[in-house]
Amino acid sequence: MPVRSYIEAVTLALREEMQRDENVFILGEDVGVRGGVFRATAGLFEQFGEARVMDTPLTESAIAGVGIGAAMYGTRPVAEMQFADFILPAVNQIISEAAKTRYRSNNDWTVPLTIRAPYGGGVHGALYHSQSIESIFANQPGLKIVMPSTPYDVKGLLKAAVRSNDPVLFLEHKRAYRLIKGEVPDEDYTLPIGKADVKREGEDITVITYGLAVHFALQAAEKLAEEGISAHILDLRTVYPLDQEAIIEAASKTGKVLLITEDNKEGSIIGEVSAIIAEHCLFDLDAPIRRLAGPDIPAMPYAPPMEKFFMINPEKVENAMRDLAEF
Amino acid sequence: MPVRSYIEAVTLALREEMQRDENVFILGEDVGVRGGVFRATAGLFEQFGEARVMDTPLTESAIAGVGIGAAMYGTRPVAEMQFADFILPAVNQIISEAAKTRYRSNNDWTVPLTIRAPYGGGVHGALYHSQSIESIFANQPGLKIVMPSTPYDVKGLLKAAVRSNDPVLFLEHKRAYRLIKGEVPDEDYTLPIGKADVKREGEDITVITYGLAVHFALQAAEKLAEEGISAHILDLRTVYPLDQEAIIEAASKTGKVLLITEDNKEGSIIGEVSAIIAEHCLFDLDAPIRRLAGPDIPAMPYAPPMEKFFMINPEKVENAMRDLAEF
Amino acid sequence: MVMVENRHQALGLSDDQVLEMYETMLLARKVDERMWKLNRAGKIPFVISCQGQEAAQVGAAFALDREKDVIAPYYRDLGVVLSFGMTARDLMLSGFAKAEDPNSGGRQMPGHFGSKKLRILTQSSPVTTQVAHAVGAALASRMKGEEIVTFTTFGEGSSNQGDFHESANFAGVHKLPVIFMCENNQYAISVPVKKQLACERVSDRAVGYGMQGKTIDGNDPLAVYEAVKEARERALRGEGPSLIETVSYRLTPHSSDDDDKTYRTVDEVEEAKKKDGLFQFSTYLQSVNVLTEEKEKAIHDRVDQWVEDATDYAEAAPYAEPESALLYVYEE
Amino acid sequence: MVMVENRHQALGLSDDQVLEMYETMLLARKVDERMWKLNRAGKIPFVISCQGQEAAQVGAAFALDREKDVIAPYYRDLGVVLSFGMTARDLMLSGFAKAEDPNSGGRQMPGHFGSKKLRILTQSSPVTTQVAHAVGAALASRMKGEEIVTFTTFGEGSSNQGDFHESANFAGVHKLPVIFMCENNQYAISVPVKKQLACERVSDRAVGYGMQGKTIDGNDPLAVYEAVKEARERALRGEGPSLIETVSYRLTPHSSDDDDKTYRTVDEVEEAKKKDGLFQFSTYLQSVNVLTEEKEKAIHDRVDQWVEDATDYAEAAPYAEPESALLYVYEE
Ligand SMILES: Cc1ncc(C[n+]2csc(CCOP(=O)(O)OP(=O)(O)O)c2C)c(N)n1
Ligand SMILES: Cc1ncc(C[n+]2csc(CCOP(=O)(O)OP(=O)(O)O)c2C)c(N)n1
Ligand SMILES: [Mg+2]
Ligand SMILES: [Mg+2]
Repeated sequence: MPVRSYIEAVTLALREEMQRDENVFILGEDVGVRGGVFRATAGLFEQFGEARVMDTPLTESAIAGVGIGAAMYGTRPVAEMQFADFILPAVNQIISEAAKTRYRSNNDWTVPLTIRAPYGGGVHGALYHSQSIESIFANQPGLKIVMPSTPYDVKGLLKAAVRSNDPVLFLEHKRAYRLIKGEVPDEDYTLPIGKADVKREGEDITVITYGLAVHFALQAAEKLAEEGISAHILDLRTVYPLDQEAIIEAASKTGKVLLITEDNKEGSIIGEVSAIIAEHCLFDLDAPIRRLAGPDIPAMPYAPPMEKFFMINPEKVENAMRDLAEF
Repeated sequence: MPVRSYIEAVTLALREEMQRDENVFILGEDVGVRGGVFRATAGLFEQFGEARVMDTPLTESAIAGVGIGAAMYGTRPVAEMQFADFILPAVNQIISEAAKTRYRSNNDWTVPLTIRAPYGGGVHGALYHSQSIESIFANQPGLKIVMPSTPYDVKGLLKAAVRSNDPVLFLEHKRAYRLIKGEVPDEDYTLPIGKADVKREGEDITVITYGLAVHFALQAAEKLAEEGISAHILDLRTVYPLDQEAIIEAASKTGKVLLITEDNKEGSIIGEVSAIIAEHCLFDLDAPIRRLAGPDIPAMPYAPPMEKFFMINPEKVENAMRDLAEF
Repeated sequence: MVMVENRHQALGLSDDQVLEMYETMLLARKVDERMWKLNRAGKIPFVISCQGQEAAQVGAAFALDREKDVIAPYYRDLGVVLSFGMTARDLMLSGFAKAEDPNSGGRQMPGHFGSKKLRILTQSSPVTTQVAHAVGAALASRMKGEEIVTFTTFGEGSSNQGDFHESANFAGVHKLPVIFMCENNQYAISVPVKKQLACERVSDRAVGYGMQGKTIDGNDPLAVYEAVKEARERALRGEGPSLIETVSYRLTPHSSDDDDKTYRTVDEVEEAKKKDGLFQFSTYLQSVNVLTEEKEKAIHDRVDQWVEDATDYAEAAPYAEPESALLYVYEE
Repeated sequence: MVMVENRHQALGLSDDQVLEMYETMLLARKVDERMWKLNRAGKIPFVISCQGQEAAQVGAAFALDREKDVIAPYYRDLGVVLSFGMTARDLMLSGFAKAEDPNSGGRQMPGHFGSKKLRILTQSSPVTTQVAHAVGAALASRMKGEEIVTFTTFGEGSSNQGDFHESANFAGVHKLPVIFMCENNQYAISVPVKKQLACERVSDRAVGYGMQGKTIDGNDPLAVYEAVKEARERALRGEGPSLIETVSYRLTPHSSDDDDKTYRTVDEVEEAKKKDGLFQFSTYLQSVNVLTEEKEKAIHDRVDQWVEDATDYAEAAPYAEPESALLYVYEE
């Protein structure tokens, strides 16, 4: 199976879906000739032309809103927000409109719109090019939020998002773009949105996380295995709505749970994960539900020492896992 | 002590702060001659004139953004969002700007801005005049979110918000406006933002909630007292950042915790409350942490039977409390 | 009798067509009036009105292809949606929030129109979001090679929202077949137009989007018809979007929750009523001998009957089941 | 030697003032050039440039009261902030993200200006939010009865954002003392102006806000000076805001992360360089005998020395402590 980077999986999924369905088109800032500032749409303008790979004016609310209108009309737009931090002008269109269209029209109108956005830190992006923004949207029924960790999952989930008849926020970790590589088949496949995935089976502690931190946890698990600690790792993949069953199963399995996010701690989606566990399998627990997250400061500063201080990294994850195992 | 309605407490607090400090002014849609669509600013235009009670164009992002600029310049604007549901076009200004100004300028610039907005359902407001919107903002360090339940708290906390040197989102339950009355002294007083408040001492179960549901819980507690069940009720008052100490103390006290919100369940702020408890006092618990919340549908429909189905009410609260006590 | 120029024939409108326009305007007015009565009688919780804007709404709608074009109207557009096939019954079902309401099954407040069958995009409450949707639908229709236009409306206060600007610019850059119609009724709730906009005419904004802008008397359905028809033809010729402002007056309070006496005088409202497009159109149709006394009576009777039937039907219709509130969050 | 009209005296600018303007433009250019070198050498992670816009920036800033007026600049405005008292050292400290950076203590990327002392409102990355802040500051200053104006800038792509529209309209309605300057450099990253806007000139948008709009050659600091000065006087006379568009060209890639060869030709850039405002201004100053060869050399030497010192100082300066990242979320 070919090995591809995370961002190559994005491009491949988009290309395949555009080939498969002429109703799929891309809109966003610099997605055309430039191929996107991260080059996620590289080559698509050349292959599919300007009408289907459309540079828009610098207006996020219109990108979302025009996408919604086009989706209502029967196309399948894939909108790119240049950085997840810049999705905020589009919040009204996403929450008031995309998320509520099916419901408010009593199932008459639908919005098959995918909104892609690179999120996450560790790239010298400072306060406004590093944020995790999922929790802003993770309380909006009607919307789905997908945050894949591996190139394989990226391809399968992005293709599923494009085919979904409901709006999907597809968040890609920008540091994973070139850092994370993995096997991605050439074949057409989709993965189910809404399902978490066990990335490693283990017996002693359970780690539940998503995005780049999945890799940190997997690395740490390898090391801890040498120390005789066996870690079970659940990758949420879809962070809204959450896969409650998988969460309960994973937590119950070991009774010791560590939740990890790169987001600020208070109000992040792992709070909801914890609440699900505390509601459904509290008596299976042998330790308090631990959380490893960014500090409660407005995203990460630019200066490298402060950025490093903020970011989750393999060492922090390893220490937290060992700590929990030793509880 | 004079008895006042919840909305009278809002108006009183605004009037007193405007008298006290000429840098306080009000801006928003229909806040002037009309005195606000709920009449929260009634009489202020007449008393303080157009320059300090300013009708703005119909533009929420500018209301927040102009408020931020004016606050940076040294005034203390109180911006009104006509309905909390319509704050969404202003999310970028609130999250990217107001919340991050102090931090990004390394403590050089500050935004002493209060944004008031009526939220909540049960008023035939349907999908877009009933929403709880706190969770959208409850992950943004730099911002504070206050949601008072009683007229007394309204006055003290709104005055504290106006005097705060950090931006405060002040959310008023619109059904409480005329429904809830209580003693409100004429004297000048403030209450501390960031502190939860025990609204009832009890021994058997702990209810942690905020806003209108506090009253439902208090009513239910009276009834349950007759059945010999003693309920401890903590009113969060500030939902971001949360008062962790008070939460841990209240949860530990009885070991049986019910969390209540009118918001959709998944991703609401009570998830974070649960996570704090599961992290800090899991072994003090004698029951799973229960949550009573709205269903995960996009706010409440207009038709009365469906609206009623959605809303938290005294009966639902009473049943949930009894259930937990019997666990 | 004074000879009056026959303006509608010059525009290519038959006598039957203008009578249909008149009937539609009257129906909108009477449905609206009934809603107020029902509200004051405590039977429905909320009304938001078309009164004073029917002429612009029906004039515009009749200039569109009502079998093919897509519309994204706003909450006052009773006249537009009735022209596009919504019935009095549909509207009353929405007013009473009953299960059979085709707009939302009783989930949304009245005035939140939507029907896939009738090509009416579903609406929300936050103003001006629909303007972007209209642009999106226009983009998609052009991609699919369809010969249609998309038509959207909004108030003058709403023309200040960022979404208007971004959407109009988007449509201008891509020369999309979309018509933006601003129904300027002089107020945004209590705020008069001079506190909303500093420009003289909302249509002054068109040049900033490289599109044509026009300000039209919103009490004159034929003038609005002409402007929208021309805009539609330009759009189909690939000449891009247009911005049309129709100027009239909001004859009712903002909604059933409003008390307009707190911010405007009764005199001002009475003055505006003299220019009411509905009566002006009736006068015109009489003056060109299209509307006779008998015809006027027949139309009124018919419309009254529809309103009566619609009210009875809707009042008696069932609500959706409470638990049905759980349906249709996602595809099922 | 050809006689050239002395334009700056006609505008009331002394020889010393225009020399100071030239020196400031040159300093902006040279700080910027050094930042690119440092970036290419791997010493700083990011640069975003003023190159090609210094003339407009410095021309505008010198037309303001640099002791009293408030500014809300955008990320390219090295020329503006240097005119307002920011030093090369301050900027280098920001480039190296060091603790002493007065803009943010190393918390923000370079180009995110801010200083309370210098009346520079703190900036973020999402474009156009500062335009609303400028309007708010203008409102507050008028409330306090202060005789100042607020000045804000943004790119032509950013003039499409909703916040531009809402803020300009707000200022127009309330006739606030604020100047909006759009630095049209022909591109928003890779997207050329004709795919961003359908209007001919960004200043065409002014009429929609009831304000004066002007398009000025952004390579001519004196023309920009004149326009901003006039706008300032009008603002102080209570005649409201103005929209000034300065047209020039972005001479560098969008930022150090960009590769502009993917979307524009080297020829196009070379052609634009011929009109570079910095060299044009130097030529003008020579032609009116204000800038002699010795003076030019002295200025260059001085500027080079500043850049050198600034770089050395900033490179050697310490970072903030890692844990200091926890400070200043709320008042402490
Ligand atoms: C984003 C948003 N803000 C506020 C409101 C509340 N609101 C409803 S209608 C209205 C006034 C609209 O005025 P205009 O656009 O002139 O339309 P009109 O009602 O006069 O037809 C306001 C402020 C809303 N619906 N949406
Ligand atoms: C809201 C938002 N969306 C996207 C971006 C990413 N971005 C940074 S600069 C830029 C282009 C700006 O173009 P223009 O306004 O013309 O200014 P210029 O850079 O050309 O001076 C973009 C898209 C951003 N910073 N903010
Ligand atoms: Mg209006
Ligand atoms: Mg530009």
